[in-house]
Amino acid sequence: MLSVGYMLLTVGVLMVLAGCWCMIRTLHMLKITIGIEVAMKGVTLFLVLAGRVSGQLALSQTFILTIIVIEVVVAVVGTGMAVGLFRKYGSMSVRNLSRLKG
Amino acid sequence: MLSVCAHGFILAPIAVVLIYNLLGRDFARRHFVWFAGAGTVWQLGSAFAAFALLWRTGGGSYRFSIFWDMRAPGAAYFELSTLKVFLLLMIGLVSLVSVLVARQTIDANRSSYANLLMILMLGMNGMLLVTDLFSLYVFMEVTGICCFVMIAMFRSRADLEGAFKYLVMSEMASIFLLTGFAFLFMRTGSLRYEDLQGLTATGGLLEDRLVGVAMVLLLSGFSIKTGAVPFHSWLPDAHQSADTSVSVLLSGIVIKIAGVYGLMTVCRLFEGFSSMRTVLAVLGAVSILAGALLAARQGHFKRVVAYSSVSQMGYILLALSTGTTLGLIGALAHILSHAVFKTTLFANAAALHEQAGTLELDEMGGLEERMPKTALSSVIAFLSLAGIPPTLGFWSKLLILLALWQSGKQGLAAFALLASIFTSAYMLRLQKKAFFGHIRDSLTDVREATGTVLAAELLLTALTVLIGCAYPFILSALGAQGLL
Amino acid sequence: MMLWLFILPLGAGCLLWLFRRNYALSLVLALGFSAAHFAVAYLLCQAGADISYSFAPYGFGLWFRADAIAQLYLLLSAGMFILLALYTTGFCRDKSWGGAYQFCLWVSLAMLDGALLSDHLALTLFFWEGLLCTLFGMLLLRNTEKPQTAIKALTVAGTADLLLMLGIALTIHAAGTARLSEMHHLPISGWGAVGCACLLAGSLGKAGCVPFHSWIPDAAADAPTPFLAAFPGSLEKIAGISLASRIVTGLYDFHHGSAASICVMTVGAVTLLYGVSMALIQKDMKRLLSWHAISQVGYIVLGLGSGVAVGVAGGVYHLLNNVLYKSGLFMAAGILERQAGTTDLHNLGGLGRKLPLTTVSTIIFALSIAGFPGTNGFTSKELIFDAALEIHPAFYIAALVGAFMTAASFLKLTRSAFFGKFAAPQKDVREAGPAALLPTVLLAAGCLVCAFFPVLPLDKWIGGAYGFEESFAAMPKSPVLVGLSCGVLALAVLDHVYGSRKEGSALKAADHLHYAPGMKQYYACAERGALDPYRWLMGGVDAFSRGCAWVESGVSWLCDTGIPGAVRNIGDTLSRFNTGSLSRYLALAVCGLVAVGFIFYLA
Amino acid sequence: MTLVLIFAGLELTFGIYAVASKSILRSAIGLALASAMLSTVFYALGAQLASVFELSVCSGLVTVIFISGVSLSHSPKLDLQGEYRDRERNRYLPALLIGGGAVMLALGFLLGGGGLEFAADSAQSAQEVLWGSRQAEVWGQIAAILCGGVAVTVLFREERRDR
Repeated sequence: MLSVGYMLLTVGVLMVLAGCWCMIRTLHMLKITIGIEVAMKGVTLFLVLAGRVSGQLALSQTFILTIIVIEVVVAVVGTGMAVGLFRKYGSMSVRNLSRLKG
Repeated sequence: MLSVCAHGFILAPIAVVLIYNLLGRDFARRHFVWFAGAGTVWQLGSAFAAFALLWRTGGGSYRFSIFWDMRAPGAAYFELSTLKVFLLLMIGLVSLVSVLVARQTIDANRSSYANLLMILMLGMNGMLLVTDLFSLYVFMEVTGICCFVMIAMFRSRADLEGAFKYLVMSEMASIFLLTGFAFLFMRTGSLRYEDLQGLTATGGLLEDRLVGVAMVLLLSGFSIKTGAVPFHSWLPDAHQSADTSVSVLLSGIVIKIAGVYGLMTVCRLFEGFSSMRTVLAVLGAVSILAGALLAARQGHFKRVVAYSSVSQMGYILLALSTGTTLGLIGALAHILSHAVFKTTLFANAAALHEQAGTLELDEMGGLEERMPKTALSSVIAFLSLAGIPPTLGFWSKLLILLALWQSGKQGLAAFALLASIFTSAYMLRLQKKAFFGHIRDSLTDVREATGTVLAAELLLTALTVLIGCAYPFILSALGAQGLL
Repeated sequence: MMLWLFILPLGAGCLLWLFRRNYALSLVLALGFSAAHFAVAYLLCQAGADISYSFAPYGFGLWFRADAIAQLYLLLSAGMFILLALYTTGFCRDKSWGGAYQFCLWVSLAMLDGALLSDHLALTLFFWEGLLCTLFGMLLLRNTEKPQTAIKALTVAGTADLLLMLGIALTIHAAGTARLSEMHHLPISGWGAVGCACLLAGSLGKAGCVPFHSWIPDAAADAPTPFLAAFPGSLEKIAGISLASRIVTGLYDFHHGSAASICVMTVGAVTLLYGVSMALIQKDMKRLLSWHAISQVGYIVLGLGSGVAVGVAGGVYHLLNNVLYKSGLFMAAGILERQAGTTDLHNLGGLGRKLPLTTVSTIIFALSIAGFPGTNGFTSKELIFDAALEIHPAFYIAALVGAFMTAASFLKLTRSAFFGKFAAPQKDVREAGPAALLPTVLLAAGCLVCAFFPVLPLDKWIGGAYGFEESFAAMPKSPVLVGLSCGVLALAVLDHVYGSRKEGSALKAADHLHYAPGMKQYYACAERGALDPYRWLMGGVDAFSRGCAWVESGVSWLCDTGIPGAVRNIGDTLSRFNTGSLSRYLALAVCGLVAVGFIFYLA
Repeated sequence: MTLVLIFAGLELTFGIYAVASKSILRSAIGLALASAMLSTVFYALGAQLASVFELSVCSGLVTVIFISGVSLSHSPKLDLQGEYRDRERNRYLPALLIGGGAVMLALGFLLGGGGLEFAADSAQSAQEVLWGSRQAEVWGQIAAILCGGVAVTVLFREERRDR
């Protein structure tokens, strides 16, 4: 029988996989940002799990608080850029981002 | 004295930001150079002072904390060491050049530039000063976000595109790093450097496997930040799209602090994992080659220079892969020379963009007779990049080659030497297309760069040559410290 | 005193070059200096049988030694040179290249003296190379814009000298010393054998032996006649044969019947037959004579190679005779060229009455070279026949065939040039001036002297120099051999009569041999140059240079196109891969992660 | 502990819904729900402070940001356009997730239950740690917030007419 910790680890890994998949495959820029957030959910799960496993839950909580703050800022910046690009192209598609290449 | 300098690294940027935003909007816009300049000059001066003080005490370290008691168990603290102060000095230098360039290139968003530059400096200072991997990550993220915003703030299509790509790639790096930290944390219960030192994977337990996975993730994450091949894709886009004053920062210092310093820390902490050095060697070699090959066929001045950064980061990774003190010194020396010549080239790009109105290589040509000083500084930067004595680049490459040779990686040393040919090739192409040959009709009324951009170019060129000439003394001083 | 042997020719060369415009003065200078040179040589020979002179300051040594052999050749060349100088001065009158030619000639004399006298192999080599340089210079003089002949000579003789150099190095290695006087009968085995072979090839090649002969006929067409008289006619042969005879008699342990001896004799026989067969069909006097110059070397080599005393004596005596009559023939050819304007036998005829002295001399030379009984050539040839028969009958038969062809071709030459009808443009041909005529006549007289008094040169000089006990002047001993020789000569006369009857003219007397089955193909082959080793060499050089050019172009293609193209293509591919698509960037990063993982766990 | 696993499973479900959904609005809501489930997991694991922040900030503020982003860009109806081809491009997502899960579970069984037993917690509370010994993070958060402020002013500003 698998331990709870390992099950949580599995859930986290699947979250990260789903988030990365979303970043790689999705064409919608806001959704790419959402993908980042989904992967970050998985990472925070890892951290709280690590806190429980190592017995340093308080420390891991401080980490999570900081990550949440950064997550918000990243979401803001990502959304801002996506909106800015929408204003330029009239579309959220990441396919428009091909001016810089080579 | 040292404590003033040390506290200043964290507090001074915040103070500048606070004071700057209290002032009137128009006043702030008009005088942004002075505030940003004051912050960078303070950084430069205090880094110098701290370097001198630390050097005199024999290269020890200085621990401090701000408002907190650092003697509490498990408390995080800040630490200064010679290596860190050297990198702080680099930050000050590159930021100063960026401000000098920005005075002429930036029109809109001046106050935002000043604010973000200060926060960026704070982020990079924090990355260097902290003694905890998680704090390192936090400040790295701050650095990253400042860069995204600085690239995106002009909101042209290219700006936003480059910034968005950088953001997503950088977040991927964050995910890798945080996962790696979490796995480490499971094993150790702490992420402080002193608790992590000496950690090795003994094999067997899942936690130990996770430590190995964590190593891979950390290496990959910091490699994305460094821009090593194959994690490099964001770098040329971001560099090309950003305003030149921001490109100076990105290429000159950000990729080195956020990426290379991170790798340096990881290497130092987990010396027991020898396969890490193999990874770095492979990444370095691939980066050198692929960066040079890609640089050789780009049509945009800044893109060539950006790919050249990829290639040069490869040299630094090779130096780190030796794991010796000489290798570390070689890496630091190359960080210095790369910072100097790459900022020179970007300052040239700023001058060209301002005077000739274009950075497409096909639209340039023969500008040497119109812009002799810019051309001269560009050629000297090229010599330094190609490793021709007595410029800075020669010495740092020499140190790297020596380090590789001494650590028994003769093949890699030969490879690095041969790859210099490619470096020369793409730089020669750049110089030829931009500055030599027949002048185009559309460019006949171009004039020499003026003001602070020219000043920055000349300052950096002088540094390249003067430090290059003074290098034997530097090496003998290092030898006297027993570091060589 | 030995130094004067160098100072005099060098000084004379300079002076003659300076006063090249003044004919009378240069005549006086040439005569005076050559006579003085002869006098010095004579005094040197009188001074002692074996004198040496060494000059070795600071470890750099010059060793000269005039032993009996060197004295013999020295006197021969010095004496010969008086006539050559006289003839040359006369010939070079009013020629634009005359001064430089004189200079080269006199320098060659100095070089020859050095080559004969040096007692150190390195020094020998130096003088030989100097001789090669002057040879090249002289051939180049008249043909500066068409230097093929000079280059051919340089290549062929240079190859011979290269072999000589190798031989010298190996000989020094085998002997442990470089002094000639300290080498006695080195064993022909191991490196010594290779050294001996190279040394012989070099020295015989200098004398014009096959396969180093091929420049001589070409030079006959291009070079001035005094050159032919001086070099293929006398000086080169003296140089080459003197060294070869030293090798055969003292330097190496060369005894008759050994493999080396057989090899050398084979080379001699081949040279003899090839030269004489080619000479037979020539229709130009100079070319014909030059082929004979080659074939006569064959006789000498046949004699020397036998390794028996009679053969060596015969060879050296034949050299002496050859110098006399072959130089004389070349001089006569020069007179014809100068007076009649051509040496092409088609355009000559009936000159006997116009040029009586020349004609008489030529007939003497021709009889001598053909070996008619009673001439000096007969004596030396009989000695060589004797030696050849002693080794193997095949060599004897080769020698007889050579004699037959020589006689046939000289019958053709003399009859078509001096007898018969006048050719059209020769109405007002007159006898040449004394500067040209005198040496010719003197040489003819020399031939007669040698014919009537063979004891003096053969026994006293040659026998004395080489230390032969028996007397060869009383030859021929075997009446059978003499009879055979005479029979061959008679056969040649008959053949000539038959040929000229058949073809209708003396000139075409040898044509029936030329177009005989078997011979025809052989000659066609030779005409195409298929038997010319120089062509082979050049073909090889050409192939080699084409190979080099191929390699070089490959390398330059690699540098100009291949590597940059590969770099550009790789760069383009990498660059095309970077489409600016964010998904691709991220996927690449994930692939990078996997790769890093692989490397991490594999390392 | 079963509760933890149930909520974790729900979190994963909502996370996958956020990724796979065709509508960006539903994606944002799915993210918010995943966040809320994560905060429940935190709570069940004893990380109350983190749980509160996760609930308020991530499922609240972040969702607000995304939804404002959606409204700033276009109406939700536009999401139905086939431009982004979500269904087609997400075709292999289930395969990836099932494969990844299977590998993880197989690894866990191979390693005998996987370890990762929970340890006894130290007595410190999160506040004590954060305010007592993690000064660097505090400075970092200050910097990040400053940065976010500047970003908001720069990026969300209406474009000037003259540019």
